[in-house]
Amino acid sequence: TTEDGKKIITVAISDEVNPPFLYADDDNKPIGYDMDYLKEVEKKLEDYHFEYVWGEEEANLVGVDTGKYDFAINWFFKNPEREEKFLYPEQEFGYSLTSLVTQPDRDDIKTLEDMVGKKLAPMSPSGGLRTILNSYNKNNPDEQIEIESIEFPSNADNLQRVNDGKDDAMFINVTTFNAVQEELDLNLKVAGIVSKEPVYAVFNKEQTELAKEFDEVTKELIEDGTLPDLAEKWFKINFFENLDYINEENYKFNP
Amino acid sequence: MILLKHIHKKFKNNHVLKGIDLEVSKGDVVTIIGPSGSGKTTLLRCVNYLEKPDEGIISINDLTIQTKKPVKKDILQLRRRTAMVFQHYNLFENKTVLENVTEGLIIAQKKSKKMAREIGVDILTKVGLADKINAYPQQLSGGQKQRVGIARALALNPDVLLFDEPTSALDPEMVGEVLEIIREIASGGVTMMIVTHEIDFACEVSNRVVFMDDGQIIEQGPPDDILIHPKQERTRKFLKRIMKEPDFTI
Amino acid sequence: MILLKHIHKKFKNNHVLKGIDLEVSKGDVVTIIGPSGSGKTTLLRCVNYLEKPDEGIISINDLTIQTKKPVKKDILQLRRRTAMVFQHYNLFENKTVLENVTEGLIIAQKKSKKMAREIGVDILTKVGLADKINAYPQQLSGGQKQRVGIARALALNPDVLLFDEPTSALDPEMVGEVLEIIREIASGGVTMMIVTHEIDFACEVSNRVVFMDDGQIIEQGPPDDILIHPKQERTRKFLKRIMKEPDFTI
Amino acid sequence: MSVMNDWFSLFIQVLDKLPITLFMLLISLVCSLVLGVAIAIVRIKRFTVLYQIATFYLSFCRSTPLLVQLFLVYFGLPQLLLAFQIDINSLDRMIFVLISLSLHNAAYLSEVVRSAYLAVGEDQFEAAYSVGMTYTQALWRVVLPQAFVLSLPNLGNNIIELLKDTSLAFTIGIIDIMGQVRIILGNNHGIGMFEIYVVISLIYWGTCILIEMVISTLEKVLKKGKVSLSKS
Amino acid sequence: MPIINFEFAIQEIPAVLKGVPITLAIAVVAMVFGLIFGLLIALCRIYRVPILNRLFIIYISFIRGTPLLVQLYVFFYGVPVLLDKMNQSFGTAYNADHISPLLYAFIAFTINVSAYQAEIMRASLNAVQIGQMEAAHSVGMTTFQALKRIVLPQAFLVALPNLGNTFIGLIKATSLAFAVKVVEVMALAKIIANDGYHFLEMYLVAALIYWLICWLLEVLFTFVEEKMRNKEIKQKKMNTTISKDLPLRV
Ligand SMILES: Nc1ncnc2c1ncn2[C@@H]1O[C@H](COP(=O)(O)OP(=O)(O)OP(=O)(O)O)[C@@H](O)[C@H]1O
Ligand SMILES: Nc1ncnc2c1ncn2[C@@H]1O[C@H](COP(=O)(O)OP(=O)(O)OP(=O)(O)O)[C@@H](O)[C@H]1O
Ligand SMILES: [Mg+2]
Ligand SMILES: [Mg+2]
Repeated sequence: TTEDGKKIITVAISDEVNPPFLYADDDNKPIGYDMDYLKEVEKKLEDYHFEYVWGEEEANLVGVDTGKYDFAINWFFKNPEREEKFLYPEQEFGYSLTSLVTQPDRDDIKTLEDMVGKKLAPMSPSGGLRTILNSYNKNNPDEQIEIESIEFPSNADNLQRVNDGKDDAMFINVTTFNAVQEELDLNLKVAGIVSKEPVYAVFNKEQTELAKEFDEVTKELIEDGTLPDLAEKWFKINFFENLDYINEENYKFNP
Repeated sequence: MILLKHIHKKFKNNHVLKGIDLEVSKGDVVTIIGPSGSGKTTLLRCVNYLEKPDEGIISINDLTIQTKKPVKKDILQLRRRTAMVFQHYNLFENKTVLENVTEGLIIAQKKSKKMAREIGVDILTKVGLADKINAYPQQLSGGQKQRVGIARALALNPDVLLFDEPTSALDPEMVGEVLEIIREIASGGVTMMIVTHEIDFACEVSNRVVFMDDGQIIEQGPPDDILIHPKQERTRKFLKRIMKEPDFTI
Repeated sequence: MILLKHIHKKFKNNHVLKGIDLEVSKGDVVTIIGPSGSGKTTLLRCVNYLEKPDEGIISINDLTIQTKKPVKKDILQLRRRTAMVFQHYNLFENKTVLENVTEGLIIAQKKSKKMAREIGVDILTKVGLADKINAYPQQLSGGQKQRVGIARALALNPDVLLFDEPTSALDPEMVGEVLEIIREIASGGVTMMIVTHEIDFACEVSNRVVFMDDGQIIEQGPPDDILIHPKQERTRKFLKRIMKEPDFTI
Repeated sequence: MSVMNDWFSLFIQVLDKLPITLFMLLISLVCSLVLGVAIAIVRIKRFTVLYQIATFYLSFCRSTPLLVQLFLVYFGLPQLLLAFQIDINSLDRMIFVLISLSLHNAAYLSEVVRSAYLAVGEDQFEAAYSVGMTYTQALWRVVLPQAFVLSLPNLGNNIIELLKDTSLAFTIGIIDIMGQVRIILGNNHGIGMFEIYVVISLIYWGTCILIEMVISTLEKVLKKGKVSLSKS
Repeated sequence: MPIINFEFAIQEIPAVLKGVPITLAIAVVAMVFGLIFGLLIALCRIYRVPILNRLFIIYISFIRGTPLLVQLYVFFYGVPVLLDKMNQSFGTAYNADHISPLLYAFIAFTINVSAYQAEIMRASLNAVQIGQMEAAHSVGMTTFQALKRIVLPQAFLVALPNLGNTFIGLIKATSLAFAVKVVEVMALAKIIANDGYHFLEMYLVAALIYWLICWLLEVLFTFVEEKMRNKEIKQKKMNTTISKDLPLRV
């Protein structure tokens, strides 16, 4: 506990950063949508004080598992297997928009099914995107998408491969794609949004109390417009709206 | 002073010492002669426990070591009371000539560095190595190495000195000088066991000669008895080449 | 047969050989005597180029090496025509006694394994090591090691044999036997250079004695001349202890 | 922004963390050297029970990934000690890293030391005993100094590997030079990977050159009359 | 308390074991070719071969100094660029995408390991007494023959524990090859772990598999070392026999 009697909560934040969700400023301080969200939560949960620890994503998860950390934040997706191991709050605090990116003149790729028999840029063995593909493969045993694994994939490099025609498509988060595209200005487009994946912080199994409080606070923050505002601030889009709205009205994937 | 009782030593199934009994009184200089491989070196090494005998008792003055149940502290004591010149010199390769001599004085005998240095320089001058004190062993000739080995042992000023062929690499001139030094030390009451092949040297230096063959002591006695009028056939055969005028009067 | 011209050798600023000129004809046995550190070992090592002389010419028969510009192939040839017994034996530690002897025969002389083995066993039996042929050097006594060294050199049957104190670790009996072997080989026309401290041995084995001091040859000649009636003051002083009845008739 | 400027600021940013890396390197090197020598001796002298423990330790620490050992020390050890009512969760993370690095490296070093110790040869011990030294005195005064010289090239290998192993500290959030690189990479979505890897390589290489200079100076100074194989 | 899902861990072991052949392939290839190359480098350095010595000092420094990951990347990303350039200028049509990532791994690991092996071999060659080389020369061996027959076998014994270190380090380092798409033990473990965040379990499984491989290696290395050391009987009294109890029999 701190001097003023608050309970200290250790938060693991992942080095596999992904702006604008979570990244580092020039002093290696974590910033981004996740951090703003946590600050809002901390404000509301007056009994707690958050302490942040950088770490590798796998290590963070092991740390949460063993109780070294109370919870970890990054864009963690939910699935039944993970729920066995960790405590997930009910309420997501944001969304990841996953998409397939191709060369602009390809119109044969829109959904994951279209990727069967085509070449996907290599992917990290861990992370939410990989999980979506794995579960797709599990549900479609006859129509497998071939996935090549690589450690520390470089988004920039992978997009370049698609641009050069070495791979057919890359499975990537839309926000990430936009950020890279801003820098590289490749000849690519978002061919289709695959899903709007809710993202969560993951808690140690024993932190039921904390997780419940998170749920309440997060709901409040969405209802009072704080989180939608933050989303606008970091993503220039309120991803709490539904997918169609995002797709058609607002979000310019292919500027 | 030195008492060896029933010393046995085997290397695997090679029985090298077959029950050695030997008594050396204080101030005695005993030379051990015998054919190559008869166990002379092994015996000497047993005396300061560099070789662990399989059986027997070693005692020096009041210190007794039962080789069946040796006490660590006793072994250290034994080694501090003895000093050895090795057949292969065994100099400290990473130390200069002077350091080779002073090392034992400083570390084991806790003498001051200054004093050790004085002793060292003194003794090295005696064996004619004054100009080599800063050389390393690898830069020395065979005879020079051997003299460093001798100086190292002498500097320790122990109760018992063990020499394993201390003159094998020395020229006649040097042998004379070493002989001189040994005589001087012996007169100071230091006990010595010397393994040698130089019968002349043995004759001149010692007051007792032990002849060994095949891990056993064949005969022993004053130099004249053993070297000039040996009783045993084996001894006589061994000395044949030396005894220029063969002595057939049995 | 062997011709050394103006050999110089320095270790840093230690001038060890100061212009050695020496001629040895085929079948000669030359012994080199001299005080410790006078450069005997260094000279011998220069002859087969283990030590690179700073200056001078070495030639054996028709093979001449200018030490200023040595040819690699010539050096190998030189070494194949010579064999050496080292002062410190330098046995191959990873080879058995027999392998120590046969190694050079098989590898350098390309003899068949069987033949090498025969030669090896034969020569080892001669030096009394028949029962040790499968031992490793670390398991041998000093004299046994030295005999392996001798056997290794002899087995090669070279034009020139270089012995560096080949009897230093041998007992009188063994010395006699080695002497016998050397005589036998010499009679076969092999040239030999022997460094030794045993004046008796030098006297018996050689037909020429070279006395060295301080990197120079002081005098040389037949053993009787040098060892019994030396001309130079330095030689006389060196031999004083040996010459039991000092010979004042200059 | 000019290109030069870019490189320069990258360099400064990463170099800024070099002291942390060097700190971890030095501390864990000293600790593992002490432990490594101890293990080597226990194994050479075959002290019965200790020998078994040392051999097991050696096998485990050498054969499993450092990452796993770090997890055990950082996540596992506190849990274990908690069972005995000892709470070390509040200890600085750096301490856990240092412990893991030392334990891991000591296993490797013990083999380096062992091979050099055995290469020195028994006659040096005998000489030391004959002048009245105890085993420990012989070890410190005569054998280990020679073993140290013999092992220097291997020690160089080991220190350099250790230097790179320190990057694992970032796994649990200590930002060393490699950690800084990972953060920069992440912030840029992997853009500029080439430049960043050039920078980190240069910094590692520079550090290694320093280490190599120290090692080769030591080799020259400590050779002390040892004649090299190449002489004849 | 962490709930380690043992059931899951055990169930996934076979899947992870599928990576073992790749792990072994990389390690063995790198070890063997790295050793050969490393030995050549060590010899160039010891004999101070004019230009090569300099070159290899830089080579060793560079290879050891830069992260292995970077070296992998250099080949992985560099070779295709190079091929592209080549195709453009020579009109050839090599396709970099057809090169198996495993090949990049083989090359990068071999090069990386060779730098370390070079230092290991240099250290162990330095530990061999120079007398061994001299003796080999004296029986007429060329330097190459002497190295092969006499010096290297002795150096190899000194090198063994360090080679063991390298091999075991290498086994684990193969996990880096995942950075160039080579899927071995650790990569499989990570892939499997991701779906249910079973990192703790899968890391332990990977650790156990590595341990098993390395344990077999340790047994092998200990056995070889034991064999060789027995042969040399170097440390007769030091109790250095290691494999009396093989590692891990606790
Ligand atoms: N490697 C070396 N480095 C420096 N000096 C050396 C080296 N080898 C020999 N010396 C010096 O050269 C001189 C001659 O040595 P050498 O071994 O030739 O003597 P020697 O006549 O054989 O003596 P001994 O009878 O004692 O064997 C000695 O003073 C010795 O110190
Ligand atoms: N470490 C060892 N292992 C096996 N056998 C050994 C060992 N050391 C010595 N021996 C054997 O023991 C016997 C006696 O050796 P020792 O060295 O005592 O002989 P020595 O009388 O000193 O002979 P020398 O006059 O030749 O030095 C020899 O036959 C030798 O082969
Ligand atoms: Mg002996
Ligand atoms: Mg000599």
